[in-house]
Amino acid sequence: MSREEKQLEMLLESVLSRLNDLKLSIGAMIHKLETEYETINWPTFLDNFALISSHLTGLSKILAKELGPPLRNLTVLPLHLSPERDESLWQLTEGRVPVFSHDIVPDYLRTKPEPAAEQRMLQHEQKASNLSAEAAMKQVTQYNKVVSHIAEMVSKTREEWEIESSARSGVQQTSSMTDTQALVAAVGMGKGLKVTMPVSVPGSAPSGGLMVPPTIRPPTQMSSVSPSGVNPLGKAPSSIKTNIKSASQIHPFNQR
Amino acid sequence: MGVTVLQPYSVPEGQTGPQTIEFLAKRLLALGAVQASTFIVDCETFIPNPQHGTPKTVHVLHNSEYPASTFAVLDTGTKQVPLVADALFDLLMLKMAPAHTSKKQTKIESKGARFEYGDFLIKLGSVTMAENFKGILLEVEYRPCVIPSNCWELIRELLQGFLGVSIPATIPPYFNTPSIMSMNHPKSSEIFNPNHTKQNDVYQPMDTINQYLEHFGNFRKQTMLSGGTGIGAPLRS
Amino acid sequence: MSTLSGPISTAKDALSQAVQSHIIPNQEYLLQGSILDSSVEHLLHRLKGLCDNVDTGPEPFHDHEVCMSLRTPNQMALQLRVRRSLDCDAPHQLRYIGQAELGDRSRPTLVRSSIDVACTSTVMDFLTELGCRVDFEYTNRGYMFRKGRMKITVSKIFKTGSNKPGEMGPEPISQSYLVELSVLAPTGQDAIGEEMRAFAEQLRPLVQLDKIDYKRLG
Amino acid sequence: MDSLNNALSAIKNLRSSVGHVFEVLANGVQAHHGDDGRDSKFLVQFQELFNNVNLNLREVESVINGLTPPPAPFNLGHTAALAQETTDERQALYSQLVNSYKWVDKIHEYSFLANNILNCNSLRRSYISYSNKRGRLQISSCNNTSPQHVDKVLNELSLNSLQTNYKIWRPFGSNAVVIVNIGRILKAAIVFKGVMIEWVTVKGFDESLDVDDLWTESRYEVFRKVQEQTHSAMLHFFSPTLPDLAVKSYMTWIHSYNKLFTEPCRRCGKYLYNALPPTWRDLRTLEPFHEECKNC
Repeated sequence: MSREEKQLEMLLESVLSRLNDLKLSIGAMIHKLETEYETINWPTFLDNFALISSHLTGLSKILAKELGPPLRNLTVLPLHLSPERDESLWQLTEGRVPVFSHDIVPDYLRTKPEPAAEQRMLQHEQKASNLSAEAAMKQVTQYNKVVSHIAEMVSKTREEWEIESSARSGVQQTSSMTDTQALVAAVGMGKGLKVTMPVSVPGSAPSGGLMVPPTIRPPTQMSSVSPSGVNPLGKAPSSIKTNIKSASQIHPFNQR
Repeated sequence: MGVTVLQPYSVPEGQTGPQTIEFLAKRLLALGAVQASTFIVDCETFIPNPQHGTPKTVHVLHNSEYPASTFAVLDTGTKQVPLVADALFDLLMLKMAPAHTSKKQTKIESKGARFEYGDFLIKLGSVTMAENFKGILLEVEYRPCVIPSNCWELIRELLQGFLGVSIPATIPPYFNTPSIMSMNHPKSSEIFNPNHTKQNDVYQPMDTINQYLEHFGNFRKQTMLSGGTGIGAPLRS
Repeated sequence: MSTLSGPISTAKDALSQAVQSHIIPNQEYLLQGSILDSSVEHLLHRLKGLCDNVDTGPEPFHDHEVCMSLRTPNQMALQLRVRRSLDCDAPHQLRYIGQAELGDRSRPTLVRSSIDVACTSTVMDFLTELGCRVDFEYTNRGYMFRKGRMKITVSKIFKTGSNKPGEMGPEPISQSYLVELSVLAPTGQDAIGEEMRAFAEQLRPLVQLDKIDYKRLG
Repeated sequence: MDSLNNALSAIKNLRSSVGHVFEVLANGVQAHHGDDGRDSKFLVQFQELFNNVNLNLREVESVINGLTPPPAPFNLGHTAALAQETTDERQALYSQLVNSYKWVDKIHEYSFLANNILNCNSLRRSYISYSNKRGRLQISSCNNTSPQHVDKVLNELSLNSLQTNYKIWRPFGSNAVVIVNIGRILKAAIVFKGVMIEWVTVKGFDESLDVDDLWTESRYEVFRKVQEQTHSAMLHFFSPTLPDLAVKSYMTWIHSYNKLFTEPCRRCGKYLYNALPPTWRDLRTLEPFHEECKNC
C-alpha cells in the first residue's frame, strides 16, 4: 500500500513539475505578447508555441503511461466549500481563484460535464423521448442483428487464425520430448545402451584384467594382456595408439 | 623433462641426518651449484578394507616438480598400473574412500633443497615416515636428455664427483625392467625386442615416481625389519 | 641451514586450501534438451551467431565415453566416467558425477557435483584393476560451442560395440541430437544459473532446454 | 609589325642624336669653329643638335602612341630561361661534389683494404673474386639454385642416415628450412639459402622447434653450447665451389652429436666439465672434446 502511495506521489510530483513548466512558458509567451507585440516576429512566436506543445506532449505522455495507480480511478472530493474569500487560496492560485464556493467547484473539479457535452446529452434525450416504443424496438432488433453478424465474422477469422498458427507450429516442430528423454536417459543412466552388451560383467570376476569384454574394450592400450579383439570402431588401432601415446607422453596435461 | 636417477645415501656412522645433508649441500655449493627453492615428494598408500579380498593397494604420490599432477600406482601384487592425473584426483580418491582407507602411519615423504648445476637438477631429500627421519635420498636429474641409458654415465660421474664414493657402473635396476610404457608402445609389436628396457625408452615423469615408490618401499621394509632403528644401514637395492 | 627452515607445503595442503577457498570447480550446472536431425542445421546456425567462437566456427568433437561403477557392499555404487577423444590427441578425462539436484522451481538449472580430472590413457586399466565394472558406453559426435563460461554441446549419441562386426556404422540412439548447456563452477556461484536460463531462452523455439529429472526417467 | 619597326628605328635615331649631342659636348669647342665667336657658333651647333633630339623624341612619342599594346605577353620560348640564375655560387653544387668525391675516395680505400684482408682469409662466404679473370660466370651454384636441386641434395642425405630424420619446409618461398632430429638427442633447424647454410638452431629433444620460431635459444645450456659449435662448423664447412659436398659433410658432422651424452672427452677422458658434456666434435675425426679441452 505504501508503495502505491509513493508511486502516486512521484507521479503527482512529475505531473506538477510539468504543469509548472507549462504554466511558465505560457506566462512567458503572454508577457512577450504584451510587452513586445511591436517587435516580435513570427519565428520566435512559433518557437514559443513549439515549447508549449512539447510541454504538453510531455505531460500527456506521463498521464498516458500512468506509472502509479491509474489516476482516473481516483476521486477528488471537495471537503470544504465556503462563500468567503480564502486568502491562502488566493495566494496559491496567484490571484486567480479568490473563493472556493459552489459556483466554481463544478467547473474546476469537473463535477459537471462540459457545457457542449451537456447540450448534446440533452439533444439525445429529447430525441429518445420523442420515439415511439415500436420504432425503438425495431431499431434495437436491427442493431442486435448487426452486432451479432459482426461478432460472427470476428469469431470466424479468429478460428481460422488459430488453425493456421497451430499448423505452422506443427511444421516448426524441431524437438521432441521423447527423444530428449531417451537421450538423457541413455547418457545419464545407460538406458538402451546396456542391452547391446553381452551379458558378461561377471559379478565375481577375479582380478584378471578381463573385466571389460574385449569387444567393448576401447581400442587403446588398456591392458598389456589385451587380446587383439575386434576393433569396434574399425580404425587402425596402431595409429590411434600412436596418437594417444605421444600426446599423453609429452603433454600429459594439455587440456583441450 | 629429463632423466632422473635416485640414489640413496647412507648416513655415516656417528652423524645425524641433518648434518649429512648440510655437508652434502656445502659440497654442492662449492661445486658451483645454485640453490633454487625446495622440493617435496610425498606418498600416501591406500589399502582396501579387509572384506574386499585381494590386496590391491593404491599409492598416491605428488611431486612438487609437477605441481598440477597427481600420480597414482595401483599395485595388484602381480603388476602395477600407473596413472597420471590432474591434482583433483585427490578429491576423487576421497570419493572412493569407503572402499580404500589411508594408513596414516605409512605416509612417507622426501623433502629438502633443490639445486641447479648447469643443466643438472640435484635434490637432497631427507626421507621421513610419519615424522620420523628414515634416511637420505638424492635425486639427480639431467634435463637435456630423455633417454636414461644415454646419460647414465654423466649422472654417475656427477654423483661420484660430489659424493666421493664409487657408484656401480651399471644403471640402477629399475631401468632394466621392461618398460611398462613400452609394452603399450605402438612400435613394441613391430620391432619387438626383449632387451627393450626402460633405459632405452623416453623417460617419463612416471618413471621418477616409480623410482620413488621403489625406494619408499625399501625404507618401509627396512623399518619393519629392523624395527625402526636401522638408520645407518646401507641401502643398496 | 636455511634451506630446510621454512615448511615445505605439500600438494595435499595446497589442494585443501583450494577447496576451502572455493576455487575448485566442482559443481556442474546443467540444462538438457534435444533437437531433431532435420533441424539441427538451424540450431547450429543460431549457435554460431550467439556464441563466442564466431571467428573459428564450431569445434567438432568425437568422443567415446565409458561409464563404470565401483560397487561396494552396503554402499551406493560410485559412478565414474571415462571419456576420450577419438579424433584428436587429448588426455583421457576421468569424471565423477554426483546425484543431480533438481531443486525447486525457482532454481534455473540442474546442479550436480562433478569432479573432472584429466589423466593418462592407463586410466581404464587402473579402474578395472580397482574393481570398477563397465556399466555402459557410447560415442558421441557433434559440435561444441562456448559462450563465456557456458559450454554448449550438440551431439549425436551412438551405441558402440555392436556384436556383429559386419554391421554398418554405429547405431544412433534416436533421431535427435542431444543438446547440453553446462557450466562447471566452484561451489556457491548460483548466479550462473540465471545466465544459463537467459541463454536457453534464446534458443527457445528450436530447443527446449530443461532440467530433466533422472529419477523420473528411470 | 611595321609600326613596331618604325618605333624601333625612331628610338635608334633618338639614341644616335642624343649620342651625337654628348659627343659634341664632350669634344667641347674645337678649331673648326673658328676663332672669333666660336662660343656662339658652338652654342648654335648645340642648339641645332638639341632641336634634332627634340624632333626625334617627338617622333618616338608619336610612334609609340600609334602602337597598340600587345594582347598577351609574348611567348619568348627558350629565351625565357635566360632570366634564371645560373651562377655557380647560387647552385651549391660545389660542396656536394666535393663530398661525393670524398666518399668515393673512401669507398675505394676501404674496399681495397677489405679485399686485402679477405684475400688473406680463406673463410669466404662469397666467392666473387676480386681478380677479374675468374669472372662472374661462375656465380650460380650456391646462392641461387633451383629448389629441385636442394630437394635432391637433402633427400640423398635423408636416405643415408637411419637415426636422423629430416623434414623440409619452405616457409618463405623457395628457401628451405630443414628440421633435423638426431636420434633422441637433439633437434636442429637448419636454414638454407639455396644450398648454403645460413643459420642453425639447436634444441633439446623435448623442446618444441617449429618453423615459426627459429630464433629462440634452447633452454638448456648444453644445447646453447652445441649451437655455438654448429655455427663455427658452419663457417668451416663452407665451400662455395662444392656446395653439395659442403652440406653433406656438415650433415655428417652434425650427425656425430647423436652420441653427445654417451662419449667422454677424448682428451681428459671425463664426461663432465663445468657440468657440460663434451660439446665439440672434431671437424675431421668427429672425436668429442670439451670446449676447454679442444685447444690444449
